[in-house]
Parts: sequence; structure tokens; C-alpha cells
Amino acid sequence: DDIKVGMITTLSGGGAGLGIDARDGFLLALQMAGADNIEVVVEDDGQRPELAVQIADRMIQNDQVNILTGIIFSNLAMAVVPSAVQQDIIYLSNNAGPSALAGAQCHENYFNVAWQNDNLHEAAGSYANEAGYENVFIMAPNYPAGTDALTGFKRFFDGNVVNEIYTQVGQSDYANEISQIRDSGADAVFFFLPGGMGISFMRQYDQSEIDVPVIGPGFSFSQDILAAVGPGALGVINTSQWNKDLDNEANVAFVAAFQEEYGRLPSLYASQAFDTANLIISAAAKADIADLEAFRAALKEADFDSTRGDFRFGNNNHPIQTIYVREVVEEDGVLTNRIIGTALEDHQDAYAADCSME
Amino acid sequence: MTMNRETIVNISLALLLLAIPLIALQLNSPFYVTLATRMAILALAAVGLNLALGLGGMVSFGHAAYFGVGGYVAGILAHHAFSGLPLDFGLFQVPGTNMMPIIWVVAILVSGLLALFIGAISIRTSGVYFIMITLAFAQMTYYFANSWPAYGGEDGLSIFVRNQFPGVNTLRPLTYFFICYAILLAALVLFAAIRDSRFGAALQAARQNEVRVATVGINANRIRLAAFVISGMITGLAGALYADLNRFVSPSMLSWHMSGEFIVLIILGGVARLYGPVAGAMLFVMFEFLLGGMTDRWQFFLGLVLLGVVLLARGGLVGWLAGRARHG
Amino acid sequence: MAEPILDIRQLSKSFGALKATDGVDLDLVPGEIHALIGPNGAGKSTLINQIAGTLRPDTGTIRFLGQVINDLKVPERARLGLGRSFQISSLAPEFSALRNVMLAVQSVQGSSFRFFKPVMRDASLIAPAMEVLERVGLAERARIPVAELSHGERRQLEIAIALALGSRAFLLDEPMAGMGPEGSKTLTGFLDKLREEAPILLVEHDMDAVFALADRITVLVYGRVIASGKVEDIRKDPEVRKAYLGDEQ
Amino acid sequence: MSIALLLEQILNGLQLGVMLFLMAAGLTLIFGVMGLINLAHGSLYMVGAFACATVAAWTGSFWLGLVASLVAAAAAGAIVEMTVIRRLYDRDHLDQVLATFALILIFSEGTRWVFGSLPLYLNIPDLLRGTIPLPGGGRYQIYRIAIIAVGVAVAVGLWLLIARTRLGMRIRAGESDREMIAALGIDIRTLYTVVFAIGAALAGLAGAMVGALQSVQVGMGEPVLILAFVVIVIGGIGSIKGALVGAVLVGLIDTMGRFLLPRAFSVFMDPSEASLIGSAIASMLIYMFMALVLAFRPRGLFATAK
Amino acid sequence: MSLLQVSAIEARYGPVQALFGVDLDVSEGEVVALMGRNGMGKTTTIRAILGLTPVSSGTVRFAGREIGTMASHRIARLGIGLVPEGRRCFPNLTVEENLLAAARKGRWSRTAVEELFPRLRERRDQYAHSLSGGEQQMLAIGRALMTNPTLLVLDEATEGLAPVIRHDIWNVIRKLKDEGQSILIVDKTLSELLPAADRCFVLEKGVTVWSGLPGELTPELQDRYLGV
Ligand SMILES: Nc1ncnc2c1ncn2[C@@H]1O[C@H](COP(=O)(O)OP(=O)(O)OP(=O)(O)O)[C@@H](O)[C@H]1O
Ligand SMILES: Nc1ncnc2c1ncn2[C@@H]1O[C@H](COP(=O)(O)OP(=O)(O)OP(=O)(O)O)[C@@H](O)[C@H]1O
Ligand SMILES: [Mg+2]
Ligand SMILES: [Mg+2]
Repeated sequence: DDIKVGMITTLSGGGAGLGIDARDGFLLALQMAGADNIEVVVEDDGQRPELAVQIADRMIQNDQVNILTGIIFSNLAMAVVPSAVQQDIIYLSNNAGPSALAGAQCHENYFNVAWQNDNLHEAAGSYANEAGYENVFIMAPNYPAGTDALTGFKRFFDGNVVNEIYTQVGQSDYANEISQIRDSGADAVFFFLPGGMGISFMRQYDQSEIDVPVIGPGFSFSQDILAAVGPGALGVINTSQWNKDLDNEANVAFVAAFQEEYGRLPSLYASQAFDTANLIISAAAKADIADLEAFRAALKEADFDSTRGDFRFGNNNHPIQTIYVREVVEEDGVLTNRIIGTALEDHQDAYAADCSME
Repeated sequence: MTMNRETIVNISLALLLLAIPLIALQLNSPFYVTLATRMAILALAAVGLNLALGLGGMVSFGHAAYFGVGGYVAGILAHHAFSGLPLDFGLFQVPGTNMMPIIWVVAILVSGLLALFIGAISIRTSGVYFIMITLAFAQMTYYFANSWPAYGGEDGLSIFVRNQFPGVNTLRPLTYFFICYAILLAALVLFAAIRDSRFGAALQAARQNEVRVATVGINANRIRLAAFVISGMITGLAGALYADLNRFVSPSMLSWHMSGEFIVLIILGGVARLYGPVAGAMLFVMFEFLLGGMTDRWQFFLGLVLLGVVLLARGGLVGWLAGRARHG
Repeated sequence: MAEPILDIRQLSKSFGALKATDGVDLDLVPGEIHALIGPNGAGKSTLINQIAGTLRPDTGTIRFLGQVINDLKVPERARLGLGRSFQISSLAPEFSALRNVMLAVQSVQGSSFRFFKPVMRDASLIAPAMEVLERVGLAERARIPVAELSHGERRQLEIAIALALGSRAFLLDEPMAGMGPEGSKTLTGFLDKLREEAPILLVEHDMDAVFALADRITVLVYGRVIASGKVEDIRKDPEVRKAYLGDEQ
Repeated sequence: MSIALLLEQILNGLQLGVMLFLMAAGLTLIFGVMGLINLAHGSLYMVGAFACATVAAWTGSFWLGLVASLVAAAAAGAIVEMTVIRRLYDRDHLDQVLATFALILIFSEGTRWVFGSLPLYLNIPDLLRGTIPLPGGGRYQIYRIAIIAVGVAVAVGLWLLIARTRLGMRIRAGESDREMIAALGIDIRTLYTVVFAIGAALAGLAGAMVGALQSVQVGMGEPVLILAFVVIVIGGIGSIKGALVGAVLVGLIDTMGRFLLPRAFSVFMDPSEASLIGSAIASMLIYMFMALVLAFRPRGLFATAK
Repeated sequence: MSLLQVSAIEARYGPVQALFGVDLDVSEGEVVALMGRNGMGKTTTIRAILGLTPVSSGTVRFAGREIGTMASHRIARLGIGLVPEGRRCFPNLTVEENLLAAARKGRWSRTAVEELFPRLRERRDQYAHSLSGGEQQMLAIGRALMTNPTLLVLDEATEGLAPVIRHDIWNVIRKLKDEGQSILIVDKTLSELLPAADRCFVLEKGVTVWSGLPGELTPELQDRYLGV
């Protein structure tokens, strides 16, 4: 049977850049594979949870989709995923990985093709050890993904946290925090501030002429926002499971095709959605969507060429993967990332043990 | 008995809302049942606001607070029912529940209490100050829900299985629609009764001329406060229903956009008109759905439509269909 | 003289350096019309506002029906039986004349927290309200929204409301203002009868009406009482002539 | 905690306050003077920021961008006033809320249509780049000090305009009775267009100046707008002085709350927990302050005579 | 030559028609009284002249120009000064600011007005909302004079004033008249109005039903049209 995929993603509002990249990456994969047995409906959730729920309802009830995917933000995923998977819909997460869905609430219909939320932060903690930092100032927005981030960092970081700050969601001025950083005597700053928040922070941090080095997760330095962050980002270390210079066949083809098709460099989000689409294609080749059990098994095999090289699922349907250390560099006048090392190899999230699935 | 034009319009609106899900099922598009349920619930929330805003002239820009609190009551009780752990208030413990009637009563009580607290402070102000202080209180609840980790913070809280109503299967969309529709009708009856009662007379007079009300010996602020509390209760009940519709609550139910949306519903439909909120909710949900289906830029066009309504079609849809309101 | 219903002693009120009311003594006895006159800005409205409760006096006492009411709020004073009309009329504009009066009736019945019975089918409200409207001659206009009533009709309506409140004393601030000769005549006749029911403290610049109606006159200048007494005495009082009436009277 | 840090935080509070004042001043002018609630004021802030970023990117000059922000915001304001706002003066607040809410949707989505969803960026001009030392060993950004200076200058200028000039009198007269001022021979319509444009220009200026600190993006005006409303309500609607005092209070309270509360809580609880709870309460602090002010002074600190 | 010429104007408030054909004229240097019972359309006529209520038919000419469709502020600038019914001082302005806000150059300056109404000098810095009723009335007259109008329009300008002050105001009106000021005046007190007026117009139900000299307004006519 044909597979019907509903993609709910953020195409308007502050987070639109992420959703647009995800959509483009996803569609690119289908196009490259010529997968005409997969039909996709794309809808904009406007980054509003109620709207996402409403769209999910409509896709399930009216369009009778088999698979949902696309959601960028954890809070929207939490709104849609639990009820969708209970209705025998398969949900493939191409971006958000809230801890609740990785642990006790894991579900056989839920697959995360990106990462569990803590992963990149854990890798940053591990990197901070390696770099020999002893006193680190850490900071994230006051919401669940933010607390997850700092918890993740601290889980791997062995040194001393000199100050731990929770900022407001959507905050755009960080003078307050920067003053505290200046005063703290820390030898590094770790922060998780997704989207516009990170841009504002980095620009202001640069303007304030502090020379404490900065570490962040890959999101804050992904291709879609580097240009806005500007030269202040140069040299910043960040962690990611993917980068455009990863040397594997799938990735080389992906980066070239993406640039060809859209005229810009792909971001992390594009790569994740691209992988998600390829995962579906690989499963569709092995099993019929009408036989849900078989299809799930096919998905779990993860038998596709991921842009990040090795990719497999753990017991909780979350990835076990390598996370790299990247540095922001300038290439041909464009800011981008370069891999400089490995932070964690074959890393699995901390919640897998709480999941009762095999 | 002869019916006036407004009564005819009202009955037609009620029947139309009832017809949508029935036709949807005929056409095998069950999603429209959900859409109609959404209309009924938003209408209910706006009926609540209409009591304060339409009759009492209290332009509350913070009714999302009661809506959200009602929603959280449903979410939290269901969460505890699901996990089996009681809510711990330190001195005593309360078990969760997934029975809708109990949830509704609690939602009404809690949002009523919140409205009492907020109202008692806000009602001393008037005009723009009132608009802003109600907004401020709603923002407080919003930030609180956002940063309070126990029930999910910004991620919100899922209700894994829709709560139960004795004797019926609430999981069937149509059944749930009927429940919401019946509650909406009940709220409309209540609204009409209040509007025509002595209390309503005092409330409406207080909107028109506060000094006059005081000089005939009525304490306008007590009347207003009572109306504000009832208003918050109705909106709170709507919030509980909305949580069950989405099987999810989150701080966005408390956001100022939500408060703004309620005001929009009322103006679209007709301020202080009995069926104004119903007409407004039907129109709004339909716009959102149709425009949203046609273009990603639907908010732009929604803006144009709203602007057109304010500038050209005063009195809202009901005003347009049924003529100006009469006050006996 | 009969026991006063309203008794004011040494009342004072300042706005900054301005003494708007300056040690005023005044009383109102049953059955009388007591006119309060004085130049513009003398403090008449200020005095009325203090009696009705919209302004707080700085010092002095206001006694009504034997009780000191200084600390009561506006609605409480109204319920005690102080009825007032405003210099600029103040009504619920969207309501009909009838509903405006009904509001007063319902307040008297002490029953604003009733949520279910429709007022427009409530004879216990409509009947007394209609009766009062009839008395002031507004019965035919009962169902007209106040916004569409003329100036004079609004004044009558204000008095109707005070009547419906069963007021034991009336404070009327320039009821004749803006009325044509005809309206003034009707109102004069009406007030003449009203005094039987409850005494009136009447602030008015229309001297024809004052002289026709008043039993006593008190003259206020710069917040002070400069004269008080029978109409004839006041009329002749040279100081009053100079400060207020002008010479040709 | 060092003196230097405290000093820096006070400056941060002031700078936030002054920035809010620029928004609030325009709002309070329009809001108090013309009796109009303009929710779309935040959109004018956004227009200013976008104009500045675009022109600065084109010409390479921040200063030209700044001029462009003033011109663009004023022009947008004037156009909006003539096409929409003008019809709302006699309406009640409800209609105004809805119409300007609609304007927000139009502005936001329209801007996204033209500029896309990605944030633009704007750099601080070379002249104001860098930091200066503070007593006690801290440093402070020159650009932020410049913002404080501009805000103070605007405050003085506006106050003089409203309280001391005949233009100011007419504006205030028009607020209480438009018809009457027209009947005395004043062209109140044009006057209002001008005032609206001035208010818009101030918002645009704020947007442009802040744009260089933060990112220029759709929706950037909304959080500021709500804060600006809080400011004028605390200060007393219609009062420029109130807007200034309110803005500085809000700026300081917000900054100090976010800075000090977590530290205060960490005295008796786990630092991580303290930081969470402290920042949660800090996010509500100015709203609590506003409720407190209004509970005691229902018309704000400097209510104008009505 | 006639300064103001109103011919057969009609006007309405929304659905309610208030004027059904009002004729009226004021010559230069003349004081004209506009009379009628409550609600007959005097105020509406004045509003129509100033463009505050739109004229639906008929013409209004002032100083040789058709002003029926002009914006209010332009009509006022041609030289009509209004003292409106109900005073309508600007409550949030001080007395001084009320006087200055719309002032135009000419014989009437702030000093001249304060001489006319010394009370206004005493209250110069007080906000108009806290003035007594009579003080507000004085301020409204002063404010109109400050625009130095060719035609002064007074709508119930003596309402609520103490007899002495009213007396003064009539003196002022007579003085203005002697100086050649044209005045259109509405007032309830015939005993004061008739001696000051050169000509009278009487409105009934929005129509001019009588016009003539004050002396011709016999007691019978007064009773019939004005209810005296
Ligand atoms: N709130 C206030 N602040 C300052 N002065 C005030 C205030 N209220 C009234 N006044 C002044 O107090 C004096 C008395 O005012 P009031 O209104 O009582 O006069 P009145 O006797 O009623 O005059 P009128 O006959 O003109 O109505 C006036 O000079 C007025 O300007
Ligand atoms: N704003 C309004 N809306 C509707 N009708 C109005 C309005 N103002 C006046 N009218 C009506 O227009 C008619 C003429 O009123 P107008 O005020 O011109 O009378 P007037 O002669 O000035 O009376 P008065 O002596 O009471 O001032 C009246 O019937 C009145 O009810
Ligand atoms: Mg008075
Ligand atoms: Mg009149």
C-alpha cells in the first residue's frame, strides 16, 4: 500500500527557519529516491501546541495518514505524540527528543531519528572535561528542554559549576547574564539557547568583549543561524551528531543535492529530516504499512544510509550514535562548522533503562 | 407567540452548530466533528467573557487565565488518576480523577477562586487600567505555568485517555460534541437569565453609569465582582472541556493571544448579544480552518478580515443579522 | 421648629489653599424647601457632594435622621434615604426611563443579587416604577431610552429616581438648569408638592423659582454662610444683594 | 558579589528602562493623549528595526539605517493613522483592541512575507563599539550608555513639547474633546496624524537601537509591547513623567529580580533549584509590582487630571 | 450685508431628523436671538452652522463663502467663535491653557479676558475640571473670545450663572454689540435676551416659524412659541 505521511512543522513565526529546513530536507530525500509510493501532506503549526494538536487530529481523522513527523519543538511534540501513537499512528521524530518519551513513556510507535534532548549537552559536558575546564558557568532557558540541557551537561561534566542560570523563554537581552559571567571568574561558559535567543546572546557576548570561551550544543551554531550570529561565533566549540563535512557517501550526496536544489548550505535540521525520510523509505521497502507490526520491525532495523554514518536504534527507539565536536570557521566568506574531534562515541541516552521495551 | 428577529437568528445559529457534525459524519469527514466541538468550547469560553465584558463593561484581557486554569485542573486530575499518585497538599492528599463531572466542578471552583482574587484587586480600576491589570495577572499565571516544572512547564501535560462521563463513551467524537454542546446551551440559558434579572440590570447599569448606580444605593463593585467570578467560572469550565478535546494542556492556553482571541470572538459575533460568542466562535474557527488550508499567510488575511469587521460591520454578526440590541 | 432631618455642623473642606467649605452650619426640617444660593464657585456643589458622600469633609459633622453619617459611603447614604440629582444629569443612557427607575426600586427592595427572575416580567418592580413616572409626568415616555430623552425630561427622570428611592430628603443641584420657561413652571409646581413628602435642599440660580418655592434661604459666599433666614429678609439683605443678586433685583 | 557587578546591573536596569521608555512614551502619547489603545505599537518598533537593518546592510552605515528607521516608522505610523486609526477615536476600547490586534497580524505576517522568517542582523556602529571601564573593575558597553543618553534626551524633549508648547495644549485638549477643539479652529485630524507619527518614530528608534543588540525578527515587538503597557499603567496613562519613572522602575526591578532572587534563594536551597525557582518568580515580578501599584493607586503613580 | 446666511437647512442625527428647514441670517454688527422651546433645534442649528452636524440639504454662507460642507476647523477659522451648550471646557487643561490653546491674534488677549472675568485670573493654574459650573461658563466665553471671532455664537451662555454674573455677561454682550461685534445668541431668559437683540428667529420642531424684531414678539406669540 501507499504510505501517507503527515508532516506537521513550524513554517511561520520565530522558529520557521528550522521547520523550513526540515521540510526541505525531508522532501529532498523523497525526491532523490523517487519514492512515489509515499505521499506527504505538510502543514504549518505556527509553533502553537493547540494548532499542532488540531492538525494532527485532522490528518488522522480526515486524511488518514499512517505516519506523522516534522515537529520541531519539544512542547509541540509532547502535545501531539502521546495521543497519536495510541491511535496506532507511527510518529518519527526528526528533531525533538523530550526525556519523558525516551524513558517510562516510551512507545513502540514512537521513533526518534534525531537525538534525545540531553545528548548534545552531555557531549558538551564531556568535551569540557577534555578541554580541561574546571569552572564553568552554565545557562539555559527556564523550560523543560532547558533543565534537561543543564542536567545533561552536568551528568558528564566533572568540574565545578560556578553559576547555573535559568533565563526566560524568548528572552532577547542578556546584559544581565553577561554581567554575571564577567564577574564569575569562570574559565568557560556553556549555554543552551535555541533559535533567536542564542543569536542575541552570542552577539551581545561578542560586543561585551569578554574573553571567556563559549561551548554550546550544535543547535546554537547550526547553519541557519550562523550568519545572523556573525563573526562573534568564530572559533566557538559546539557539539553535534552531524556536520556537512562528515565524510560518508550519503552525506556527500545529501550536501551536494541540497545546495543544488535550494541554493544554501544544509543545516542539522535538514540532515535529520533527510534521514527520517530515508528511514521510512527503507522500511517501506521491507514491509507493508498495513502490517503495522512488520513495519515497526523494519523501522527498528534502521537499515538506511544515514548522513551521520553509523546509525542504530536503542531499545527505546532512540538513536545510539557518535557525537562530534565542531568549531565555527569561515569558508569562502561564509560562516560554517568543521569537525575537530569526537565527544562521545556510540552514545545512548540516559533514559533508555527506564523504558520497558526490548 | 411571535418571535423577534434576534430569536430567529439565535435558533438558527444553534441549529447550524448542531448540524455541522451530523453533516460531517454523513460526508465521512469526522474531523469536522472535532472542529464543531472546538467551536462549541470556544463559544462557551466567550459566553463567560461576554458576561463580564458585554454586560458588565469589564474588558478583561486576561480571561485566558481562567481558561488555562480550568484546563490544568482537568490535566492535573487526569494525570494523577493515570499515575495513581494523589495530589499532595502537604497537610492532606487528594486523589486524581478521570470523571468529567467531578473535574468540571473542581475547574469551576478553582477558576472562580482565581477570578475572585484577581477581580477583587482589578475591579477597583477601570478603563484601560482594567484591561492592563487583567492582562498582567494572566501573564503571571502564564509565566508561572511556564516555569513550574511539576506539571511539564512549557511542555505541558498530556491526558492520555480522554476523561470519562458516566454512561457514555467520550472517546467517540460525536458524543463528546454533544456533551460540549449541551453545556454551551446551558451556559446560554444562564447568561440570558442573568442578563434579564435584577442582578443583570444592576450590572448593565453599572457599565453605563457607575455614579448613578451608587446613588441609587447599589454597590456597583460587589455586583461587578460577582459577575466577574461567574464569568471566570464559565470560562474555566470551557478550559476543562478544551483540555479534554485536545487531550493536552499547556501554558499556551494561558497566553495573551488566547485572551485576545476571546475578545475577537465576542466582537466578531456581537458584544453583549446572547449568541454573539456562538456566532463569533463559528466564524473564527471556520476562518482559521479555511484560510489556514488555503495559505500559510492566513494570519495576514485573518488580520484584514478582522480589521474589516471592526471598521465596517459594527455590532458583529448578530448585530448585522438581527439589528441593534434593545433594552426594554 | 421641628427636629431637623439633616443637620450639618461646622463643615469644612479645602482644596489646597482654597477653602471651598468653611465652617458651614445648615439644617433641613420636615416639610420645607431650603434654598442654597450663592455666587458661582461659592461651594454649593461641594457642599452637596459632601452631604451625598462623593467628597469627604475635612472637619465637621453631617447628621442625618439623628445618625452621624460622615463615614458612610455613597450607596449607604442613598439607602438611608438621601436622594440627589446632579448638576449635569447622570443616568444609564441605554436603559429606558422605566428601567432607570426600576433600578432604584430594586435597590430599595434590597435585592440586587437575584439571578433568575426576569425584571421585565416582575410586577413588584414595574408597578412602583410606573407609579413614580406617572407622578413626574413621564409615564408616556417610560419606554424611551434615556439617550433619546430631552434635557428637561432627564431632569424629571432624576427626580423620579430619587422619589422611587423613597428618599427622606432631597439634594437637588440646579434642577432648573437648561429648562425652558414651560419646564421650569412644571417643575416648580412639582417641587412645591414634593416638599410634603420630604424636605428639599435646593441649589438654584433661577431666582424666580427660588423665591417662589423656598421657605428658607441660606447664602454661601466663598464657602461661608453670609446670611440665612426667611425669603423676604434675604431678599433685602444688602450684603446678599451685593454678592449675589445684583442691584436691580 | 562585587560592587562592580552591582553597578553594572544598575546600568543594565537603567538601559532596559530607558529602552522601555522610548516605547512607552509613544504609547502613552497615543494612548493617553488620543485615548487610543494601540496594540500595534510593537509592530512599529519592528518596522524601525527592519528598516534600520535593511538600510544599514545596503549602505553599510548604521547612521543612515537609524534615519531610515525614524522615517519608515513615522511613515508607517502616519499611513496607519490615516487609513485605520482615525476611524477608531470615537470607538470604545474594545474596538480599538481588536483593530490594532488585527494590525499586528497584518504587520507581522506582511513583514515575514517580505523579509522571510530568518532574523536579520545589524551591527553596532564603529563609533560606539567597545566597552569602558567602570569603577570597581567592571566594564560597560559604550553602546548601551549611548542608549541611556538618547532616552534621557527624548524624555526631556517630549515633556517640554507636551507641557510647555501650544502644540502640547492642543493635543491634550483634543484628547478630552475632539469636536470642541475643531470647533475652535484647530485642525485636530492633521495634528493627530503628526502625533501618531511622532509616537511611531520613537518606537522605530527604539527598535533600531535594540536591533543592534539583539536580532531583528518578526514578532520582536510583542514582548516589549506588553512591558511598555505595564510601564505606562504603573506610571499613569498619559503622563510622560509617569512613563519615565515607570520605565526605570520596571527596568530596575526586572534586572535586579532576575539577578538577585536566585542568589537569595540559594541561601537556603540547592543552587540549581534556587536558580529555577528564583528565575520563575523573577519572570512574574514586574507583574506583581504592577498589581501592587494598581491595588493602591488604581490610576497609576502619576495619573493625569481627568 | 449679511454675514451669515442660513437657508432651508435640514440636518439629522443618524436616523433622527432634527432640522426640517431652518432659515436665519445675521448681518454685520447685529445681535440675533435664536429662540424656541426645549428640543426644537436651536443647538442643532448652531452645530450645523459650525459643521459639527452635517447639513443634509440647504445652504450655509458665511462672509460670502459657502461653508455647508467645510470641515469644522476651517469654518471656525473664517471667524466663528462658539460657546457651546454645556460649556465643554477642556478638563485636563488649566484655565490659562484653555484660553491659549486655540487663541488667535486680535483685540481679545488673555489680559483682556481676565479683566472681563477676574475670577479666571484667580483660577489661572487650576484644571478646568475642578472649576465650579459658573466658572466653567466664564471660561467657555473667554475661550471663544480669545479666537477673536467676527461672529460670536453663544448657546445658553448664561445657564447656571449667578444673577450678578449674568448681569455682567449681558453687560459684556451689550458692550460687544456696541463695538460692532456680530452675535448669534440662544438663551432662555427672555427678559434679558429681548432687550439685547436686534432681531429674533423662532424655531419650532426644526423649522423657522417666526422672525422679526424683538418688539414684535407679543405676549401671545411668546406664549404660543416659547410657552411663557
Ligand atoms: N477638586 C477640586 N480641586 C480644586 N478646587 C476645586 C475642586 N472642586 C471644586 N473646587 C473649587 O471650589 C470652589 C467651589 O466649587 P463648587 O463647584 O462647589 O461651586 P458652586 O457653588 O457649586 O458653583 P456653581 O454655582 O458655579 O456651580 C470653586 O472655586 C472650585 O473651583
Ligand atoms: N445626539 C442626538 N441624537 C439624537 N437626537 C438628538 C441628539 N441631540 C439632539 N437630538 C434631538 O434633536 C432635536 C433638537 O435638539 P436641540 O438640542 O437642537 O434642541 P434645542 O432647541 O437646543 O433644545 P434645548 O433648549 O433643550 O437645548 C431634539 O428632538 C433632540 O431630541
Ligand atoms: Mg455647582
Ligand atoms: Mg440646546
